[in-house]
Amino acid sequence: MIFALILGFALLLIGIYGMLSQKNLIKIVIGFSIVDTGVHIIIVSIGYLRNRTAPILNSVVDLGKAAQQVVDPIPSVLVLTAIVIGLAVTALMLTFVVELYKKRNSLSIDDYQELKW
Amino acid sequence: MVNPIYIIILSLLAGFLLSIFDKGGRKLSLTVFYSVLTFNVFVIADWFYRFAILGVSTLTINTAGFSAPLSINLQLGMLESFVLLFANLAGLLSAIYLIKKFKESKISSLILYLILIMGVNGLVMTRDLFNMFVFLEILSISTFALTILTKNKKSLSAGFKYMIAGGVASTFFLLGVIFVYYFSGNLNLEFISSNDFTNYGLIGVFLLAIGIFIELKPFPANGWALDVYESVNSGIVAIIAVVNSAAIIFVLYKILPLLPTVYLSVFTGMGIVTYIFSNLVGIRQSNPKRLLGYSSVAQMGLLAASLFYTTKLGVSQNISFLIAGGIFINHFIAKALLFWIAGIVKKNNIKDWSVLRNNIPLLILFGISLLALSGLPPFPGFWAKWEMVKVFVGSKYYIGLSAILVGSLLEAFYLFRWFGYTTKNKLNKETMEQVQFSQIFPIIVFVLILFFTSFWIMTNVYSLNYFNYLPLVAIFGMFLISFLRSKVKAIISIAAVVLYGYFLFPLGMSIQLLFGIIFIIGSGIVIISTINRKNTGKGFYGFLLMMIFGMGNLIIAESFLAFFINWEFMTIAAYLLILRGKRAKIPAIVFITFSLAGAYFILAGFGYMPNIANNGAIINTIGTIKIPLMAMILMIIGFLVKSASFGAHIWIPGAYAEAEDDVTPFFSSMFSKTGIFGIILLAISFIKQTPDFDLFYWLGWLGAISAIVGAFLATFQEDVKKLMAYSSMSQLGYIIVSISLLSHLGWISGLYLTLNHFMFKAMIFIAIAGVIYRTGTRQMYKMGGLIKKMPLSFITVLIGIIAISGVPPLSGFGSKWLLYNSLIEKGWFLQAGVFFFASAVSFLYLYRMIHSIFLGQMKYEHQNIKESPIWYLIPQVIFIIGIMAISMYPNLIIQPLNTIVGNYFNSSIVIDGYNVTSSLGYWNGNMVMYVTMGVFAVPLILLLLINGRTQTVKQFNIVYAAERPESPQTTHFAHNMFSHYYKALGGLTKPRIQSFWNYVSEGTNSLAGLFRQIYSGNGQTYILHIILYIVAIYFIMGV
Amino acid sequence: MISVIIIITLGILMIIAGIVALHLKNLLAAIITAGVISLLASVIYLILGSPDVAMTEASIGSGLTTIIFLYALNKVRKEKKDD
Amino acid sequence: MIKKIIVILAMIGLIMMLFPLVTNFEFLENLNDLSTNYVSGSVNELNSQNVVTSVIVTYRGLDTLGEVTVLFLATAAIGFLLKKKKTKKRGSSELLQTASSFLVALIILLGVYIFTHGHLTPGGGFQGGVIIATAFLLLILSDVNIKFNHTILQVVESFSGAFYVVIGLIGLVLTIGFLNAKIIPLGEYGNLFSAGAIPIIYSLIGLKVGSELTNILDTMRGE
Repeated sequence: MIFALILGFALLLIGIYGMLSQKNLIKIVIGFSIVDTGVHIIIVSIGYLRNRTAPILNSVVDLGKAAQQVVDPIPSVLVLTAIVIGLAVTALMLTFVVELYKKRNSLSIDDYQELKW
Repeated sequence: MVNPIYIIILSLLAGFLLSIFDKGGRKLSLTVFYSVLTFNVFVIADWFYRFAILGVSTLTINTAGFSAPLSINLQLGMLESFVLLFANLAGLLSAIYLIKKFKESKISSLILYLILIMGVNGLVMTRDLFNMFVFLEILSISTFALTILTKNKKSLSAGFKYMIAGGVASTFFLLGVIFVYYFSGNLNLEFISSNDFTNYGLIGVFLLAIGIFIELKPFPANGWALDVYESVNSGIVAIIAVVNSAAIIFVLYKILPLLPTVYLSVFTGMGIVTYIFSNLVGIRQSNPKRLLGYSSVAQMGLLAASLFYTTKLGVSQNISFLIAGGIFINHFIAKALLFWIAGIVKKNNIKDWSVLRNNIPLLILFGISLLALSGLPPFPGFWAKWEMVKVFVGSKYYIGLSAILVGSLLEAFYLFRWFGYTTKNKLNKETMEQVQFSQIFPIIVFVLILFFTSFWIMTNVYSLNYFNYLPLVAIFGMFLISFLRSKVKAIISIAAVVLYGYFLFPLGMSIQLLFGIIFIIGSGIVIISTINRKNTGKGFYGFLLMMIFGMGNLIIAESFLAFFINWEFMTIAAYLLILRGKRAKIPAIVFITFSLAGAYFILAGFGYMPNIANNGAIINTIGTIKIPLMAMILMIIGFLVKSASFGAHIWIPGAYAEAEDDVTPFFSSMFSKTGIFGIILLAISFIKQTPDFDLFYWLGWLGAISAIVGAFLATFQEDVKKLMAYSSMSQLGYIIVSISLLSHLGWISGLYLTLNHFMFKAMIFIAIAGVIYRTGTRQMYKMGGLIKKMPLSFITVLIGIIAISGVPPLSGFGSKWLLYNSLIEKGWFLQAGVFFFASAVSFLYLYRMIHSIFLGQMKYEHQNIKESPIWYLIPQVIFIIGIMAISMYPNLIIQPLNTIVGNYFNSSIVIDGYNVTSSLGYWNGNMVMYVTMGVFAVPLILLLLINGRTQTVKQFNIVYAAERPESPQTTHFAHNMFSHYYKALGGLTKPRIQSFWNYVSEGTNSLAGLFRQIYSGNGQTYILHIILYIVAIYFIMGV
Repeated sequence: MISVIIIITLGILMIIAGIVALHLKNLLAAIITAGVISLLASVIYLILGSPDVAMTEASIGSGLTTIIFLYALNKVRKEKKDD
Repeated sequence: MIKKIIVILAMIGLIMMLFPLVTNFEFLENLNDLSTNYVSGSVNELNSQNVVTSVIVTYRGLDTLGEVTVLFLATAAIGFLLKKKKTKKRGSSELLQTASSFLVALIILLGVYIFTHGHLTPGGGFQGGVIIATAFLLLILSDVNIKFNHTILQVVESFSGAFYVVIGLIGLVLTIGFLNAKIIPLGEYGNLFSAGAIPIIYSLIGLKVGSELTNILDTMRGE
């Protein structure tokens, strides 16, 4: 489904733009999670095959011709892993944001540039 | 034999259960923690032994009971086990380094650390792309969290930037993985081939590669990494800089087969850009950890470039392993060491590192790490660079070649500067904290491994002749006996030099013999003067012997490689010797920068060299090959730096003057001759093979300019050692010209001059050392009238300057006579004119020296001064005897030189009794001696007769008026002695070359300042850099 | 065909939500909007034949992540109040 | 201003870079060999209805182990970063607490159902785990003063992870490969007790994920 793929890329770009343009640390993390969602949609849509069902081989699917009836399971598998990893990264990022805020009372990324050159 | 998957299993089990273990006390959890890390090391070491020594074939580990591509498989082979061995070892050692921290901090830190190491193991072993992503995330998340092991504002904000950048990079990697899957239908590297990707399919590969490449911190998309290096705990940074990078570079290595050639070229270029620019920016850096960060980034760029390039060219496995492996080990060990040391020193400015002097063993380890990181022999980085240069030249990749050499120079510059600050900056009364054994232990282990690999490469890869180890043996040996008294060590050193000469030197009439006399016998004699030292610091004789053996080995080196490593050994030793001087911080850095620049020219030149038969010393075999013009030019430049020729002479006054006084003779009379030796080496090939281009004509001009400029510069010096330094420059100019003549007579005069210069410079410098030792100053106007107090030194200097200036009757006259003869014979009249003029100028400075120091009025404070110590006088006497002998009986030297040079040219002189006849005339040294003695005897007798009579003086002759001017120094005749000449000729001595090099250095500095502006410190800007970088690379590659 | 229309509609909604989430001044609203994107994404996964992913996205992507965001925001606000 | 322009340029570049991936994209007509093998293998070799589950738990079991590890790391990292400070706050109404305890039991049951049926229906350990965590979230929300027994949470978290590894290890000891699900009989296709060790592994994952996420939520709650 090409629209899903386009949607995925669109979200990816929106997220990146958000990361590049927003000053607020939480907004940047939101941008990052939108990028993640975009990538996940891209992955799933790559595994999509027309007019097929989910790769769950219960009574709906003819076991003998299963391979002709289901969508590609691999992208789903990858996305499952990617989602959990994305959660972990996002959670860690937010923890950093909270800790940073405790140190300096600011959420603006411009306030954290004492390390340079 | 333990299945390597147990590393992952055990680490995970321990990781999951550590918090439970911790309930039983931190001791228990720490025990588990360290046991698992140790277990990892042993498992991998065992496998490495199997692959490397027993030749077991690569191991594939399937999971889940299925084989690839259905399931994820791991692979452990020679390369994997090699990388993992280092990674696990560094993991264990850094954990030991951090033990104090781990005892105090939350149990989570242990878990994170353990799993980080597990992630590295998995990342290196896995063959599945998506699994790589998972392990990459494991590695990243644990690293992100560990960045705040010491939690402060800086490490937090650095950690956040790191996370964002890492997140973006891994997003691209994941996109790459999925598109690679889409196009190839597989995730396992064994089943994906580069043929699966055509046209836009390549974007998938591109995304994959760029994701990993960003993780390698390419310039300029690497600001986040530098912040991390600067702010994070040293033990963790050591892991990030070496272990993480090792794993990531290995991932890159694994996906290399998928990349099309054009990617390889572009990525090579990007790696090299990273190398040169990171090092450039590094020179402005004063924070040690950030400095190391720049160096790390640079090294990873170099490593990546070497991987890409060797893959692109399809270089043989062994060579590419030597290059990439060498850079890898070198960076890995040296960087870990330096970060660890930085964590112990805890100073945030490299200028404050002088505190390290309170802990000499650590200072030595620090020095070793710096040398290794600079890519000097015998450390692994050197061999890698050597092979890399050959590959680059072989494939005509000149831009890359020059970029790498310039980058290396910049890197060496800031590292040596750092060492200079550490050893020379003022030491405030601070003391260092007590260093924990757990912190020093990892450092010692890594240094041992560093040496082990270095020697392993030397013996097993290059099978170098045993004598090439002597410089290193010398420094180690002297280190071991450093507890002995200084005088004992001096005698041991002399004995070592004698034994070295006795066993290694061929006695046949050859150039080898001549230089052997200079380098070996000369050194042996000059060492005598150092016996005078009451107390030498540690290492002095070690450095000295290293330099002497390095010089000696040049003569008998059997391959270009052997020649070059000894060249570097001797340079390092010379640097360390200069650095011992009290105010030698700046001169030493100038010296090493110029020397290394010269060495890199030589290195590049060697890259062009055809293979040479490996039988006997290269000085004897070089005639059989034709050296390409380019190699010739590059190497001559390198050699000229060492002999301080015009243009590269600015290191010479500082280095000579600030080196300790009894060390300077080594530099002037022996060390500078190595450049001459190198030029002779090239000239031999030049005359045996028909040259395309008369390079030596121009070299001759350069020599002439050096001679005259050196003489002028010497004339206007107040500092006696600087004066003699410029005099050396001038005299070496003479030698260069006569060698450049490429004629029989020219070479005889050249070699004769060389020998002559060696003797008189050694004795003058020793005499001066004695004078400075007694008077405590180098400024000539602060001395005067010392003839009465130090008559023997006066005689030495007198004989020396007669020999230099080339007036009869001493040997200098003979050499000048030969020189003018050969110049005229060759038809170089203009050059002869220049020399004539230069000789006249040299009278000026020689007169100034002897007059200011020994004649005139004595200073009040010198009235109780004594003659030089006996140890200074002995070598002087030996050299006087030498000079007198060859002056009286020139045939002693002319005859052998005739034979030696006869190997290369047809003879053009006739030697008959005491007569030497050339096409232009004859010279009878013996007769000249008698005649001159007669000429001098007459006025001497007259003077003796009239001396003692009273003299009447006019009223206005203030010399005898006993009036004391207000500022005695400025009215001293020796102060600004030739000011009227200066009005006329001073323009010639304006330090134009000095200002040129100042511009170069300022320019480099401001360039560095310009480029480091991009590191604004803003995390968002860094992401922008990454995105722009990706886009830019994409369009450069034109996918 | 219906699925195509659903995807297009959802897609437009998600893109708008994405842009809005980044531009909302109110962080709370922004976080909720971002959560909505994930929720809508899970519907798309369902249409694309990946119910497993849909479940995961709904629970983790839109549920848990949003909660963690809210916690973080809460903490930041509390810090603000404390000072 | 200049920065904004550069950002926009970067975005345009990015769009140009990714554009060909969309415009030239063609959906495949058939499954590739690898997926076909997975689909048939799930039925024939593993007796598992849900192909995604069988791939996750067995074929790509190492990924999943890694995934669990990532979550574990995140828990550890957040625990490492955040300090827990306790401040008393007013409790919520008793009615709400009672109601939520009742709901919590139901929700946990749902979670358990989901991860034990991972090989039959959509969902599995991760989804089930999240649902269990949601149950605890409900508890947290209804009673801000609630304290979880961290030891139990930790024991569940640690041992479920450890057992997961040990189950993998059994396969290695039996020399049929790390994380092999066939260490116990495959059972009858479509039954709860089928697909070898898949339900067990998924249950362990469910427990681990559930306890980890609860831990994260509890840590983030902090006060």
